[in-house]
Amino acid sequence: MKTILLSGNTSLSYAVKQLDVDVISAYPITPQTTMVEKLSEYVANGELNAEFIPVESEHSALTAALAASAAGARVFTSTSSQGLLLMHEILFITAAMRMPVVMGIADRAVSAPINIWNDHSDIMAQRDAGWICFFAESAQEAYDKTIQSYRVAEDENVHLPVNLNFDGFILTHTYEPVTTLDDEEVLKYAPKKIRSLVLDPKSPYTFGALGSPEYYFEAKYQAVKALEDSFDAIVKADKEYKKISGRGYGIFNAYMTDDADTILVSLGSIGGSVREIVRRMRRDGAKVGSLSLKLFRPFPAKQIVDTLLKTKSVVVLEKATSPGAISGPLHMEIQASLKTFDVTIPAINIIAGLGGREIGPEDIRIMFNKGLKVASQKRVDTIMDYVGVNI
Amino acid sequence: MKTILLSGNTSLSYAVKQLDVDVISAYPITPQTTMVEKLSEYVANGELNAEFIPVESEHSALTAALAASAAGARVFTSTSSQGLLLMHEILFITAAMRMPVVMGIADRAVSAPINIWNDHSDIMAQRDAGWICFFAESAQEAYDKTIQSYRVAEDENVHLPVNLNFDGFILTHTYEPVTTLDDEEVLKYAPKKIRSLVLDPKSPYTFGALGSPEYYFEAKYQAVKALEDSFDAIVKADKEYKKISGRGYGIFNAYMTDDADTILVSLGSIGGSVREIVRRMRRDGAKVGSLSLKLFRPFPAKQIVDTLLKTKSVVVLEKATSPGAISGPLHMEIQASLKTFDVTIPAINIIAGLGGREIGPEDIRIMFNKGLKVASQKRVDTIMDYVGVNI
Amino acid sequence: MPKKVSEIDEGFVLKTPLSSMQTKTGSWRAFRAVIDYNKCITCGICWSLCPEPAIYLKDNKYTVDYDYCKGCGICAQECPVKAISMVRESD
Amino acid sequence: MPKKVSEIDEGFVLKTPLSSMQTKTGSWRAFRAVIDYNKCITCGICWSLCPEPAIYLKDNKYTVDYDYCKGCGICAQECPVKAISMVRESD
Amino acid sequence: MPYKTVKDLPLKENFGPGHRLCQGCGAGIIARLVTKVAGDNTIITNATGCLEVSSTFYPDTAWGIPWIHIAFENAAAAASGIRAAYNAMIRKGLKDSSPNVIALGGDGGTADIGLQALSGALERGDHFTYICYDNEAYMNTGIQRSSATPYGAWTTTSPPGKLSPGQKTEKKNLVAIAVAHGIKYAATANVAYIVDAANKIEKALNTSGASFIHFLSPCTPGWRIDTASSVKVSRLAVQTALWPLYEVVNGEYITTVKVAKRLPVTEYLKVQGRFRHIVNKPEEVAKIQAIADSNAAKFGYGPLSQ
Amino acid sequence: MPYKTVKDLPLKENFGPGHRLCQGCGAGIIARLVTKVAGDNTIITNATGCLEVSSTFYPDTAWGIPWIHIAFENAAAAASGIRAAYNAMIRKGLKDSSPNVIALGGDGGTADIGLQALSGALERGDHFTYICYDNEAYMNTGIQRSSATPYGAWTTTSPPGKLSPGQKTEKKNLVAIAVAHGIKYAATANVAYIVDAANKIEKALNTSGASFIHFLSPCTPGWRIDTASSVKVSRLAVQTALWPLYEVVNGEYITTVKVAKRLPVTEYLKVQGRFRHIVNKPEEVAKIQAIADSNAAKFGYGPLSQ
Amino acid sequence: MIEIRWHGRGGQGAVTASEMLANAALRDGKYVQAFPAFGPERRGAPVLAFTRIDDKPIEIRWQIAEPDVVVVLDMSLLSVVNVTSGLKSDGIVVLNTAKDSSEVKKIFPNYKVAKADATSIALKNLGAPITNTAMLGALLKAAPVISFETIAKVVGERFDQRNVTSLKETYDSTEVLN
Amino acid sequence: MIEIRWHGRGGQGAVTASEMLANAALRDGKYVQAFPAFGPERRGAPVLAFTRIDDKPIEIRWQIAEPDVVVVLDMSLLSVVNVTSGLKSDGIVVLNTAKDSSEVKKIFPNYKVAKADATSIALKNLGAPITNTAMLGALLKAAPVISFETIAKVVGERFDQRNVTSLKETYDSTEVLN
Ligand SMILES: Cc1ncc(C[n+]2csc(CCOP(=O)(O)OP(=O)(O)O)c2C)c(N)n1
Ligand SMILES: Cc1ncc(C[n+]2csc(CCOP(=O)(O)OP(=O)(O)O)c2C)c(N)n1
Ligand code: SF4
Ligand code: SF4
Ligand code: SF4
Ligand code: SF4
Ligand code: SF4
Ligand code: SF4
Ligand SMILES: [Mg+2]
Ligand SMILES: [Mg+2]
Repeated sequence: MKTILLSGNTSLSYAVKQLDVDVISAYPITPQTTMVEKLSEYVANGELNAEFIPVESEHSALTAALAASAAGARVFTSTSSQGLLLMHEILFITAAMRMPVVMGIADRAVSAPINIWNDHSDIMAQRDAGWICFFAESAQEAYDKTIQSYRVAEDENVHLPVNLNFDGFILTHTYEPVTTLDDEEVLKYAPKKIRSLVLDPKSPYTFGALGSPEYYFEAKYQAVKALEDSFDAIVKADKEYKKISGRGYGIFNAYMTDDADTILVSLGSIGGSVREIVRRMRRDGAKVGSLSLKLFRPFPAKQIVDTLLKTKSVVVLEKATSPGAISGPLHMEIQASLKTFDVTIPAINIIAGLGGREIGPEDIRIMFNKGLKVASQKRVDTIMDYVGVNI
Repeated sequence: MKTILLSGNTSLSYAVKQLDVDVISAYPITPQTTMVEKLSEYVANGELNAEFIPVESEHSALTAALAASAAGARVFTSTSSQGLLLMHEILFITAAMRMPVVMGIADRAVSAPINIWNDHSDIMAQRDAGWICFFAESAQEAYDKTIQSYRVAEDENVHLPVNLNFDGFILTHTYEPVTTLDDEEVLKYAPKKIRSLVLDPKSPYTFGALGSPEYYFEAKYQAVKALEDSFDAIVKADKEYKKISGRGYGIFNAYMTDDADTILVSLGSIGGSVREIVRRMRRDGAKVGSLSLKLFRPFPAKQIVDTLLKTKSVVVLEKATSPGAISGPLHMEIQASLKTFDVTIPAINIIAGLGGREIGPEDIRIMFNKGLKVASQKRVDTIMDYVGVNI
Repeated sequence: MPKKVSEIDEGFVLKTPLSSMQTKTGSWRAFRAVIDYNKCITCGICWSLCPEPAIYLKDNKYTVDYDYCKGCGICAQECPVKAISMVRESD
Repeated sequence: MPKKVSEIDEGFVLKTPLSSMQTKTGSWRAFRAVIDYNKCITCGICWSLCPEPAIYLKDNKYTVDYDYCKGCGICAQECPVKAISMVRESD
Repeated sequence: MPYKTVKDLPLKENFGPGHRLCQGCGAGIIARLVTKVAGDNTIITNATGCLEVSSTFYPDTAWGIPWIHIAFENAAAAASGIRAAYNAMIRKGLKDSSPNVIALGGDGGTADIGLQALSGALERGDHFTYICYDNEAYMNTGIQRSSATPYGAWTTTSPPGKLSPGQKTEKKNLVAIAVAHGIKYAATANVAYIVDAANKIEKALNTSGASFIHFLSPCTPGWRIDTASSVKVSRLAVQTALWPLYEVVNGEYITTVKVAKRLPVTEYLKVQGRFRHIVNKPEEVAKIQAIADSNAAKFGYGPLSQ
Repeated sequence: MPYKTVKDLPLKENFGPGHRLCQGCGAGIIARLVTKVAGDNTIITNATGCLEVSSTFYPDTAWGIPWIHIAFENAAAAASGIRAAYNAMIRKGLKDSSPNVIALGGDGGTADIGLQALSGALERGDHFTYICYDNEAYMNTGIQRSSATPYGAWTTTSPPGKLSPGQKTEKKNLVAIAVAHGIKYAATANVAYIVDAANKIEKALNTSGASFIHFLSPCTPGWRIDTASSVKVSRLAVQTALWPLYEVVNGEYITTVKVAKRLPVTEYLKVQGRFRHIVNKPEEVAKIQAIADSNAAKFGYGPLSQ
Repeated sequence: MIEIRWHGRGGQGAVTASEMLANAALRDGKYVQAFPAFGPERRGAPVLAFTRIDDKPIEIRWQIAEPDVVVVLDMSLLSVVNVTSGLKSDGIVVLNTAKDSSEVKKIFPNYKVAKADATSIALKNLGAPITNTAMLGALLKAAPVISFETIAKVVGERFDQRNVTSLKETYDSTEVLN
Repeated sequence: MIEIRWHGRGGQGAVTASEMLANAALRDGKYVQAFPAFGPERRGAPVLAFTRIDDKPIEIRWQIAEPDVVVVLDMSLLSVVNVTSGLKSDGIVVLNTAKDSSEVKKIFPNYKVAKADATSIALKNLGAPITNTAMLGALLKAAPVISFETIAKVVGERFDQRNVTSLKETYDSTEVLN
């Protein structure tokens, strides 16, 4: 164990190196690039004994990763924004083929207009793809979650791809202290496993057959079930990781939620800033709380609802929109979850930070105040609100 | 006006011909192909004075359509499944650039496993892309909605792309009577308009600039607002169309919903079958109703909720899943809509028909019975249920 | 025929090489290839060109496997000594 | 500077050709190109090679526009008669 | 060990019967030949298309060796991934032997939607063999033009009509494009010349780095020919010099099958329904004859025998 | 009307100052030249990359003529769409004059992620000119290797290291690939030879169907050169025969700028930081010299002057 | 509503037959649907097509599980497909065969059967065994769902007079066995 | 918590400086964050970088609007960027300049100012005007947030001894004006 200064990007690269990944296949895109640069360096220097495939597009990046995984290798890829969107087709295929590919996503806004800054539109548009989906709040968490991701993805009871989201620039380019494990510890926690369903002349199997109407539904159902069932493995992996590292994250970070009048639900790097505002507003007597989600797929609906049960209003802050929908992707899912569990607590949606628009301390206060207003009025005026846009 | 035998695919082609489209850019994929084949024929024979660009992929198909639209042309494209997924990146761009591209989507399951049959996974995965999104129930409706689509897309107050979904094979390949308008009537209803923001050396404008954090949010908001605001134009276009054709569809078809104990909400070609079962079950005294949605984006949440207000339970039948989510995309949105309008009627989700799995009369009865059971128990046991899968 | 979820291997993998042989595509045939061994010079051309394959070597004789012969007629067309005839399947 | 939603043209179109001129990228410069007209033979090479462009023809003289000269030094390097010198911007 | 006659081919079938290719489909002949020459120690990746769809209709698979299909655009990228996996795993002692890696794609999956992945893999020099079975259209979706559809041919998206001669463009030259990437081995092949093809497959597999084979693949419904004549028609393609047989070794072009007396292209055109509308139009036939003549000049094919 | 000196170039600037390209960026020189030669009646489509990002930072645009950016992969497809729109609208009397349509892309947007769209447009023969400004890496994202990065060059994803010489592959030959598509005009160009380049752009625009220009575009941070020397270094690329200047008219190769006495490649390598690790390794230098020698032989460049 | 199922092989035109029938019915003022069994059709492989005809608009879109009539374009299918699967007990089997009535009746003892030697008729008229147009005639004889004139017109427009002759001769020569 | 903003030009190494400072602070047992102003950096264009140093973990991720210290690597920036924007009233401006104290004080009458002629020192030691390492010395003199030894070590590891000399000489020659 040692604590070193790493950025979100280089912390991932460092973990990937320790994990002795066999194949890396990636295409550059801001703000993910410094991650693959670092990996190229490791490979060029012989610090990581892997093949780095400098593919010609993200469609091929994920394809090559999938195929290498099918051949039995431990693989890594990463991307962002337009690159993730270009992988769209192959994302679904990777999951349904049950390949334990791990991908880092430096979340970034999607075109048009072209914008290289952070929001969550890229990953939200992939929420049906069938991947396990983590969000990190810091470089430390990005490092830890990368290691956990392999453990989960390669679990015999899981065999699913995992993506790990960390906010573009805000995390990817911020250097901060990261406490790392020793190499052996990493591989002991997430050992390489021999899978039996692999492309090998010794076992002449067929991968990717056509599923006619007689078989498709069952095949799809199997993949859907696998994702639902991965929940236990995810929780367990985190617990075991805590044992060896002292760090565990749970499926979300609930901060001062027990007695909160309003709880702000968020995803990703904003969590820490929200907690700081919670502390500040609490000092002024406002009973506010924060729930920062770490696991987005499978969606821990029950656990979220349980945490929200006693509050008076919920504010879902999200850096994404679903134009023309009743509300944003995360809000819609939380709203539906509340309804499903017969909880009538009002929940509003606040869209902010699109395309890297700064969410400052005042903005977070505004959001909490909106939540407090709903809590006291017990009524929602605007379901979907925007903070920070110049209308 | 004349009534001729057309399939879903050829009815679209016929409408596109009447609409005097300037540029068609498309790539073949089952079950969309017969549509582009017909269009090729029209162009080869001089029946349609258009350029047909036989692109090398769907990514380019939509790009070329977008660019042709930016140059001021009336354009058409179409695709399905993997092709739609490959367009993913450009879908978002087309909407945010406000291009009135019209696209026919022969809805089909997505890989893996590869499957060429119908479900709605392809379009559902595009629900954040910012397009107006229609569903047709018949070849007639596909024809009518194609014409309406141009009217709406090119409306000065809209300027957004429109996609028109019609179920693969079930509609694309079924021949049935279609009553067509005369060519002049079509162009009178949906006249070609001169747009001022086009690529023309006479107006040296820049399209597709970079939107830094200072501008991106506003730009995005503008496109989101445009989609929300398109609702009125959509309703109006349908009304005016009814005036000239006698046929109007509204935003959904609500059938025997007024006194229903349970209402089954569906999308696309299954609507007619559901209504037939409503009639049959009503004969046996079961108070069931059907709501078949025609407009999916912008999502008519308020109107749907109003229609569901008096029922005792809701069954949302959908041919798509969002693995790891609380429920399927359509159900989640309806559930969230109900919650948003403080409606506590229980709503269950039934996933069926994935990958072309037949949904027969008995299956629909089963679904209604599930709804009736929830209505009488006033309690939901399983939020997401599958019908037709062999577990 | 349709399988249960649990009967499908993870990721839809097929662990059954050549399992297509369970589908007897000889049923597609309207004509059958019949080899006249009096003429056949055992050159192997028919064998090398059958797209199925529905011709195999058995006891040094190229033999048609009617479970799979789709009756395309390539073998008959390409046989250098015209040893193969295409015979209509009975009505 | 940030604009309101209503001030942005539909689809983010910019109807302002060459509006980049509002950004005076001369501020990036650490050195400035200065032409010695005693040496200059008006060949136009500097003009043809300036990436900005920050050289224009005025009254038959190639003139540096300091609003935009980024001080790259290409013009000085390429001038066939070494008529251009790069002068450090004052501290 | 070059093949001399078809009897030198291995008996073992790794592409088995029961698949659902049409009667008389050339892709079946090619898949059999490729798997025979490559042998058991081989992994195949296959782009979406007739061969893929018809050979792996779950729970049927016609393949006796490891095979994977991912999507339409990316057979070459999949091959790169498999090769990289084996490279790394062999280095780490996790695998012991290095298999042949073969990517199979139709003309659409190769010359159009898969060209970029192919170009990337060729450029990187990844060690695999790409075999394009070229039936000259998108057949799996019902005969639409591709960039490999020959000039004048009918397809459903290049229909002859008042304003159209059928396909308007000339066939994309895949071998020339592959060769422009500096690969060490590229070749054309044809089902009517099985031994020539077998030797080329073997050479390609033995090439270090990337290799490419462009294999004409007759299609009975797509070419509108009867099911028995697919090999015969393919032979005519060679004999008319519309499909010259050659290989390109380290950039050098070598003709492998010479034709002393060329047949006029009409011999090839007139037996195929897809050229029916054109075969009696002398100007159009002349254009196609010119293509053949230029091929003949380039590859040393003999004069027209009329 | 061929250009004889730079003074023949139009004065009007359609690529204006205030853009955010680096000091000394070659792409700025190219964009200015292209817009000058093409004139007002032109529509440009630009792939994502340095030029695009730096020239249209809202609300700034450096373009004086219609310009569109859609994404990274598809400048050529966009050009096809624009051309098709004009073809149809002119036929219908909705537009009166036919503009030049130019697609601009970096080496990444052309040789890698945009190659397929380019190949499709070339194959269809769509009437437009594609100009690749080749700075030999993905510069906009911070200097990663592309398939156009030359052998041995440092980039952040081809770092020299214990196991790596820098870029391991040879530069993809874009002109050869374009020519393999049978287009009527293709050429190379260089900022140190502005008049030659201007004439080529003009010829390309006047070609019916598709045309292609491969333009070396010096990049000061990416090549690790000082900002003043980008033109000088580009000239060395020609003088060493690493960037021969030629055009290909209907398939025929014509050298447009001859070099009587070639410089050794070290002259080119030693002035660039990206080759620093290699310039003192004779085996590596020899490999690069061999590339130059082979170019010299092909394009009639003179002997090495040492 | 009457529901018809067509059995043929890839390339024999079963789908076109189902469509021509629907087209004729439409002209006769009926409501119709015509559709193939969805999926890839390979040359030689058994295929299905369907036609629905009714006096009122047809809204349902489920598959036809219990047809009123099945038409078999190629007798060789009998050994591989159960053509009477789901056929209503009072349903009709329409066969293209040269076999004699007693033989045919033996194969389908429980159904009303109609038969014609469409192959011979087609060979004679068209020079090729294209039996789909011909078998429309056999169908109409067995189940006069629409007028012969209309179907003849539809066939004539889509193909040519030789096909109409083929249709007519088959119609005339069809035997209906009960 | 102390918040520092770095002003430089693309290519001058402001981002690296912010990172080296954070690295040294980390070794001194502090909690840190170092990040650039997010966006494309072009050669010559004005750029920003930031460092946060605290005794307890840093959770916030909003931008640094009100720094405690600003470091200016290149005086030519003064005419294009307002380097004191948001600077706390008791904040410090650290300048790389050869100007004399009174001149400098005139420019920033309201702030504590530190100055060093880092360019000359760098030119002397490195043969190039690479001032980022040097200016770390000026910063430390003005605001001794961490130990000189640690920063010298970090610079030495990342670069070489010449840079450490440059750092040291700048540290020693920095004048702090109040
Ligand atoms: C992204 C995408 N677009 C379109 C398709 C539809 N599609 C499947 S196979 C095929 C044609 C394949 O043509 P080719 O590669 O020539 O192979 P062939 O079918 O002719 O053997 C098409 C267009 C697809 N599967 N994926
Ligand atoms: C699909 C996709 N992948 C990756 C990117 C990120 N990206 C933007 S520009 C660029 C590099 C462009 O390189 P090149 O085309 O050579 O142009 P240059 O920047 O060198 O001028 C990359 C990788 C993107 N915008 N879209
Ligand atoms: S007829 Fe065709 S399928 Fe039958 S054996 Fe001959 S070649 Fe094979
Ligand atoms: S091709 Fe003819 S001669 Fe040769 S083995 Fe076959 S049947 Fe015998
Ligand atoms: S120094 Fe550079 S930017 Fe300035 S005028 Fe000269 S070439 Fe132009
Ligand atoms: S290059 Fe030199 S001589 Fe020529 S115009 Fe410029 S300053 Fe004058
Ligand atoms: S359509 Fe052509 S390529 Fe496809 S299976 Fe049939 S014969 Fe083979
Ligand atoms: S990085 Fe290179 S190509 Fe990009 S703007 Fe700077 S100099 Fe030009
Ligand atoms: Mg094909
Ligand atoms: Mg580049």
